[in-house]
Amino acid sequence: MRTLPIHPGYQRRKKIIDLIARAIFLLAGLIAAAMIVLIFVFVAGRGIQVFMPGYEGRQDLGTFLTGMRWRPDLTPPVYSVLFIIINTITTALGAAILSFPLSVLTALFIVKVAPKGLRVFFTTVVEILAAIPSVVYGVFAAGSITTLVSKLAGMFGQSTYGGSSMLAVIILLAIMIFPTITSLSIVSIASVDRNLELGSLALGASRMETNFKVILTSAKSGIFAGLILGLGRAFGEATAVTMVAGNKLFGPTFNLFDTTRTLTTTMLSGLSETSGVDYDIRFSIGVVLMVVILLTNLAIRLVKKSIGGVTNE
Amino acid sequence: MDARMTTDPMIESPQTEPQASSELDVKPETPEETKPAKQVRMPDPKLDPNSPNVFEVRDLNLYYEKFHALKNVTIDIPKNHVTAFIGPSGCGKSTLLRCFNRMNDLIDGVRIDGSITMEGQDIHSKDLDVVNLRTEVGMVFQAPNPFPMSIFDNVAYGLRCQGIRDMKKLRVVVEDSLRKAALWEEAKDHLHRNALKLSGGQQQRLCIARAIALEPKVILMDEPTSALDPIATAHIEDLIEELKKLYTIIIVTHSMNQAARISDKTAFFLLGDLVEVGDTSEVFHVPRDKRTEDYISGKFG
Amino acid sequence: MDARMTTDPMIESPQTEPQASSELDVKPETPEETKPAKQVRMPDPKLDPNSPNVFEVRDLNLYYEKFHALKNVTIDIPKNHVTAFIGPSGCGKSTLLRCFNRMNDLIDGVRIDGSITMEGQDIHSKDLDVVNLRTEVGMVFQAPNPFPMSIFDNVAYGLRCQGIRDMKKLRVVVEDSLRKAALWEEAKDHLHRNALKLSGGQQQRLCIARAIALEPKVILMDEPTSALDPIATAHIEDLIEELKKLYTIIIVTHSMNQAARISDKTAFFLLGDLVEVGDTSEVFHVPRDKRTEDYISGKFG
Amino acid sequence: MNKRRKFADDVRTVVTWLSTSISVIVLAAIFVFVFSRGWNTLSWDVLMSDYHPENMLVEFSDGTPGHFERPADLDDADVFSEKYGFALRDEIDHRKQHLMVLTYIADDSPLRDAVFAGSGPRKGDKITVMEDMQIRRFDYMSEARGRKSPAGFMGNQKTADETIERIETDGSALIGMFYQSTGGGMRGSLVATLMLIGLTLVIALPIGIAAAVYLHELAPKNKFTSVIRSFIEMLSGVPSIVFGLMGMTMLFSVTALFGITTQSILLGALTLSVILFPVIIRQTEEALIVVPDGLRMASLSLGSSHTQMIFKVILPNALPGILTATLLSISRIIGESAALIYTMGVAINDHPEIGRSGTSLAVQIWTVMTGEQPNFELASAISIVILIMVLVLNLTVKGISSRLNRKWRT
Amino acid sequence: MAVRIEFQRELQALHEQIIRMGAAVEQAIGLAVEALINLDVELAQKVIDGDDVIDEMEREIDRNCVRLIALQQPVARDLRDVTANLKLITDLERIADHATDICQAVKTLVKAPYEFSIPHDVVVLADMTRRIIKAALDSYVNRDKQQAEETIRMDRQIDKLYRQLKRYFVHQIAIDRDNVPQLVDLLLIAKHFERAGDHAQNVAEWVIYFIEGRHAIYEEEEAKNAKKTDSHR
Amino acid sequence: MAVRIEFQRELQALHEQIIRMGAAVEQAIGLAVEALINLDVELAQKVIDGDDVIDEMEREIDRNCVRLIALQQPVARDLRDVTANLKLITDLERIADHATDICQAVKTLVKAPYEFSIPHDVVVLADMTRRIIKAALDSYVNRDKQQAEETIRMDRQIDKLYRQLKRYFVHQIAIDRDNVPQLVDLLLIAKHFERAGDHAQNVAEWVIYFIEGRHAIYEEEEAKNAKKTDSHR
Ligand SMILES: Nc1ncnc2c1ncn2[C@@H]1O[C@H](COP(=O)(O)OP(=O)(O)OP(=O)(O)O)[C@@H](O)[C@H]1O
Ligand SMILES: Nc1ncnc2c1ncn2[C@@H]1O[C@H](COP(=O)(O)OP(=O)(O)OP(=O)(O)O)[C@@H](O)[C@H]1O
Ligand SMILES: [Mg+2]
Ligand SMILES: [Mg+2]
Ligand SMILES: O=P([O-])([O-])[O-]
Repeated sequence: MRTLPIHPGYQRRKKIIDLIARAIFLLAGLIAAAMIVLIFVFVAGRGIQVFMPGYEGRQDLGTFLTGMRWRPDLTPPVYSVLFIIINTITTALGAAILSFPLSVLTALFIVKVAPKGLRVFFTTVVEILAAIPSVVYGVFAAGSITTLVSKLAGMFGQSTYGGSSMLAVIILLAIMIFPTITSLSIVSIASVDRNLELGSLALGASRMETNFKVILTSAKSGIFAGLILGLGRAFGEATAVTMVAGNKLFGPTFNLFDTTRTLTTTMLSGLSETSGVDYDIRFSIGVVLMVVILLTNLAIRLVKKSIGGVTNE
Repeated sequence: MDARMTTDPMIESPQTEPQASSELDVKPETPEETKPAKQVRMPDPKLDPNSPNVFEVRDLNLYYEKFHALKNVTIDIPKNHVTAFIGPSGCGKSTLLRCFNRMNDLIDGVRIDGSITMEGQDIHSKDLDVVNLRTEVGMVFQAPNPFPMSIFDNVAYGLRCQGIRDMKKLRVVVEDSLRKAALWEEAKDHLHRNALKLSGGQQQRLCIARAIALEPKVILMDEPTSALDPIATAHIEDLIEELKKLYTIIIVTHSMNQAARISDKTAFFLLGDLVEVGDTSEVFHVPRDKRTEDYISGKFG
Repeated sequence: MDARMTTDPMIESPQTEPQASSELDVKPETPEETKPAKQVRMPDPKLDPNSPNVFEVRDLNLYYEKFHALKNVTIDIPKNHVTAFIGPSGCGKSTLLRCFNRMNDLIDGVRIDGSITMEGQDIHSKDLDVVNLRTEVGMVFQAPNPFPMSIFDNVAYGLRCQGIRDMKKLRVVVEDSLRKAALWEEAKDHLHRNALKLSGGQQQRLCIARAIALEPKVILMDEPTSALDPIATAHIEDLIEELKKLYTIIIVTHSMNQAARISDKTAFFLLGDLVEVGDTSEVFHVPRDKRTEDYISGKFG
Repeated sequence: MNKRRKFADDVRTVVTWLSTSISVIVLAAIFVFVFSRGWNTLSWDVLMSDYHPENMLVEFSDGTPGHFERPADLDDADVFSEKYGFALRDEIDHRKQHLMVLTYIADDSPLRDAVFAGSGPRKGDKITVMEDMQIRRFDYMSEARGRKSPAGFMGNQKTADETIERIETDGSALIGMFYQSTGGGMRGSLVATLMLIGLTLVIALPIGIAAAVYLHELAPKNKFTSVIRSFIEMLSGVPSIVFGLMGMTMLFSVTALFGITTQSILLGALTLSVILFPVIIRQTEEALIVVPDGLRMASLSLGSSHTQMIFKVILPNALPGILTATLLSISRIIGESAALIYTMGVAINDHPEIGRSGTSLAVQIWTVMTGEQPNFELASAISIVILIMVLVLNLTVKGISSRLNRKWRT
Repeated sequence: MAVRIEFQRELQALHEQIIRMGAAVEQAIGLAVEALINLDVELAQKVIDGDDVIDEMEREIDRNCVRLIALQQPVARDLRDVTANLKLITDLERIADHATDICQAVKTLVKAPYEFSIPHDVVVLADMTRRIIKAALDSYVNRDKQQAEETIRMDRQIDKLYRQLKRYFVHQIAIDRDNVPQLVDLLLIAKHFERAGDHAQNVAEWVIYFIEGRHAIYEEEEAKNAKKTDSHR
Repeated sequence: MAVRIEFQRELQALHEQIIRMGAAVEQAIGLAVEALINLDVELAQKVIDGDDVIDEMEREIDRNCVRLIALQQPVARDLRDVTANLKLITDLERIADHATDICQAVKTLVKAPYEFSIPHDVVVLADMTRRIIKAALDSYVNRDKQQAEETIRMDRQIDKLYRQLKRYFVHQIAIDRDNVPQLVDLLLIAKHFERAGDHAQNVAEWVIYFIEGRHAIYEEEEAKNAKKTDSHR
């Protein structure tokens, strides 16, 4: 009945190829997904090792988590991270507080306010900022932010260790997470249904009223996603921060002009070691870092839910 | 009588001498009167604020950059009636609709000439505040577009933009608007639920309520039901029937059946031309123009 | 007669004793006949490969996870006729349509019971190759979706997937299919232009041509004109009228007018139930069910 | 609109203008800083030379003196040797050390014809002596003492003037010289970076793309898939320094299979591949999402198998997205530092090999910045290189994606 | 919640118009009967003058029906409703026409030079006609199938009576030469009543069509057959 | 490129059906005239039997019109087309009915015990009726407004002739006592022709409605007024 010259042999071949290809695709997916598990297994495994009995130079988990000193130079060395955690969180939050409003306003400006000619320019600025690698930020921070901070400290009658300070870290991180939050905000603001905007304008709202009342409200969830991503970057940033942190050896830092120490800078210090406690303890910090990031994400989600009121979901 | 389709090149120039424009004018010899500059800027003396028409469009031409989207359109929109715009895709229906609340201002490269007056006032004049115009001329869009806020906030939005903060007043207006939009019964227990949780038809009614809250004179609707299923569509159509007692409604629709069902007047457009306008029953029963006939009976050429 | 709407729980179980199922059956005592396991897997003896129906659906139930989307649907699809599925949004029209070429396989969590036979063969049986089924049952979607390739490649796509590479043969089939889809005249000079450059209506006809190229027995259409303007719609409707001479067509439509205009049989669904099925003129003139009546006349409840 | 509304509006507008200008200022500051510090340092030599200065002992095959004219364009500070046809200049380096730099060599100067005279396998190889070399000492045949004598810093001469005078007046022939190459270059890191890019892409792209295709086209919508999906998502939230830790433990044992016992470029590439999985998968998936669902349905309903659908319809349409993913990956590889510090080491290697440690450009910055004396000039110079590469890549991506948008709009 | 309120309202308005027209027609027939019995020329003239109003009513309803179809595009019951209306008003108008014709006849009857009396059976026929029209309209108002069937049966009584009357008049004309014009007019009047009854039957048939969606073929057929064999005998 | 081909085809089919029905009706009237002139009982019976076919045709066309409206939802010209058809077939059917009634009368006429001749004017009336029906149908087939108007004017001739005939019969009955039944039947036959002419006029009016979109009120009115003042005089 059919006139088409369809070969049954071809169809069998087609089927077999299909099966093989599917298997290969599945395998790739599995490999990619397995990585996170492997990271946990290997990093945590190595990190816990330090607290296990039988480990040479075994550390006490309680001291590690609650102490306020990091003195690998002492004998026996003292490793404790509570103050580091506190410093990490203060710097990251400080950066977020500085950066978040600016990012959102910038994003709004770029998408909705800027004259058409300037829009591309500003977008490119943000994209370039996002593309700059962190070491370059580090060089910049070590060379100029530190100078700025030490001058500022001078005005307040304070002194700094060559500008390396908590404030420098905060400013550096603020600059670094700015493009992250901004570009996500741009995406979510730009993807707000144009009909909503038209709807608002048609109700006699002015442009700016529309932007602040309707656009930002609608883009909320994307903007918060940007914040979470930015904070993640602030927590995880290592090389640049190391260049301006100053690596304080004890106690949480509350003075903006005092040096500080974050989880990542700690992990990057004392690189010459390749075995022993001093080496393995970095894995423990890695675990702590991941836990901190996880908890912060949860906290932000909670905050978002409570201040969000009406949500998009 | 209420729709002139012929191109009348005289309409823009003053047809009467300034001296004759009003019998109360006792000083025909004042220097202002004789200044030619003044004469050019004078409003058309024929415009009558008490006319039965809300809008009078005269020789409107609209260009998108080079593209001539509306050609010499002259049409009157009668008060408290439903006027439907029909025509094939791209004929300029939405474009004309957007002229009435100057939403075309938002599109770059739009050039307009000819005049549109709303109750006698030129809506393109410098004195007229666009934002105010838009509170007087509400608009409902093709896809329901409630703001991602609560139902209450959606309806109160326009009022709050006007600086009204008094909750008591807001509550009264919100209830009233929802009632008029036939949504009160369904929504009264969920006023603070997210508007996006409503069904498509309810969302569209919310959008109508939102426009009503500002007590507009006119409501523009651009294919308000094309995203809805037949039942939700029927609800909206019933609502329009109710609303026309209070408001003037202009509706663009792709569905000739819908235009037939709900409108009092129908205007048929083709490639930017207003081909025919008249009472809906006339247009659908004895259209005057062969092109209208062919279009509404679903055949072309 | 050709559509049973009542829920008949007996239909799946053999209604006649095996011994009585055929008069040619001379060995009623064979051991195979008495094995209960065999009886369960036996095809329904009533299925007739020479019946006037392409599809026979019996007591079909379909679940999306927990959601019961089709309830005991029993319907016959007659050969070389246009059968329309109508009903409010979410009633399961598209779901049933997708059953005919097993596109539901692509959706996770779908569970089906009951049987669908195509010319006597159960389309869910293990022997049946889904890929083959889909070449026999073409499908056209709501939004025109030509591949971003040339017009020619679009039409040749299905054939090439079957391993046909011979350009001469391909050219013949492409021309033939485009002719049948009433697109040849418009497209013959641009066969190697990108299909996305065509207008919406032309794209949809291209999609039909693409399906025709595989010489299907049935063409399924899921709201094929809902993205088109009235004129393009009218063209597609005319085309369907032509195609029904060659193919069996099942069409889902939101527009009752469209169902009325083009279909021979109409099936009305409500919340997963097949409420009524019958000749279109009957259904639209004297519907048997009150719910059908209310739905097609645009009122509910 | 009343006055109050208008005022509130204006305030809002000004605030957005201000906040945006801050970002421009910051970007400008970064560029001004990096370029002002690094631009003078950056030259072809810096790009192409080794980082570690190299000491060289050479001998000239024919060191007999001739007569040379002092070229007219020679600076006054340059001291010219009329017998041997070269010029020297006194300079002071950033460590305040005095050094003599070779600024000119005449074409037929004996210096042009030198062979390696140190110990080792290179002994006897021809060496091209070039300008800009730091001369530590000359060996010459002393007429006074009748034997090979040194002149320069290892003799008693402190300046170029003295040195040239010494060999011209005292010497009968030039025997050889001892000099140091300039160093402070980035060639090794550049090569290592290129190797890293190549290796990483070879590993990460196929797996990433295939995984994306699996997730988006084939995976059933069930618990298992959503777990896989969220695992991959979580991967993108892990800081790169933690990937470094993972590289050190887990992937180290993988490279050990190839007989590699130290940190290595291969280890870095493996680690980066893992870092890039989520990037590539997301980018590819984004490209897949853009492909309208209708095309898939249409393809299947025309009797194609899933594989045919993927290769004939989906992937061709996703190609620009995949290209984007590649370019973004390269940019990320160039910029990555923390993870590589752990897995490739921080020691700058002028002769990188896959199985050995080395630094990428970014890590080299880190190395020179965290040394005893942070070398801002070199760090800035490398930063300029990195910035240029990254900018070119990102702007290309931008171009591609805007082209892509246009394609789907028409 | 009912939808398409506007359409329902318009349909309702249409029904009311038809009921008004029905009432006018019923009244016209009633008045014609009265004019006949009392030989009241003035009343007869009133009916004749009123016919224009009924004609205008028909055209108005016609227009409305077509407008409703064009604008509201009804289907199923609603469409049957409108089309049945469209058809049955033709019959109503025709009944009014017959009333007019009767009144015209009355006007000439009155001019008769001789005294004469209206035969009782004519009065009975007139009354039956009035009743059948009322029954038809009632069945329409109440959408009552039984009543409509009843109406159709009533018409057979009328036909029978008319045939009797015709025979009577033929006989009478033959013997009463003086009154021939009057008798002929009376015969024609009877004929008009009979036709009016026929139209009432048609109305009832349309009512059944509206309710059932099918033409009341059986009843009609039956009636026809009965007529065919009986009439003019 | 024409669209809605299917609808155009169905509309075409509908027209053909109506033309066939028109032809049947025309033939029925023609045969009735012949049967009358020749007093041919067999022919008369044939017409009577054929009436069922015409009735069925009407119902069939009715169904098709309603189906077309329900399924194709025509507007403007197309809708006027369908509704005009819906209405005018009522008149066609009625003409056929009158033909049947004439034939019934012929059957009784034949049974007359006495010799008698058909008055020439009756034959003229019959012929005029046949012609007006033909004219009405032609105006329908050709969608010709002028012809339709001509048809309407023709009906006034028929009415006039009928009134003359009636006066003649009244006179004749008074003097020719033996032939009263026959004369009464002939009078009724004339009446039937007159009515048939009326219906033909209605058909023409529907044709005008279809072409113009308005009821041909003026002509109708004019005709009515003329009738009102003249008839039964
Ligand atoms: N922003 C714009 N820039 C350029 N041309 C435009 C723009 N908006 C509309 N047009 C053109 O103007 C013409 C009229 O557009 P409009 O949207 O008014 O049509 P429409 O009648 O509403 O069609 P539809 O039924 O598809 O909505 C179209 O040809 C369209 O291509
Ligand atoms: N993939 C799915 N998963 C879960 N539920 C689904 C899925 N697809 C459809 N449904 C549900 O099944 C029901 C029937 O869907 P279906 O798409 O068949 O409706 P429909 O009649 O075609 O409606 P429409 O006119 O809106 O296309 C709906 O209630 C829908 O929510
Ligand atoms: Mg539009
Ligand atoms: Mg569907
Ligand atoms: O009114 P009729 O002509 O049908 O008796």
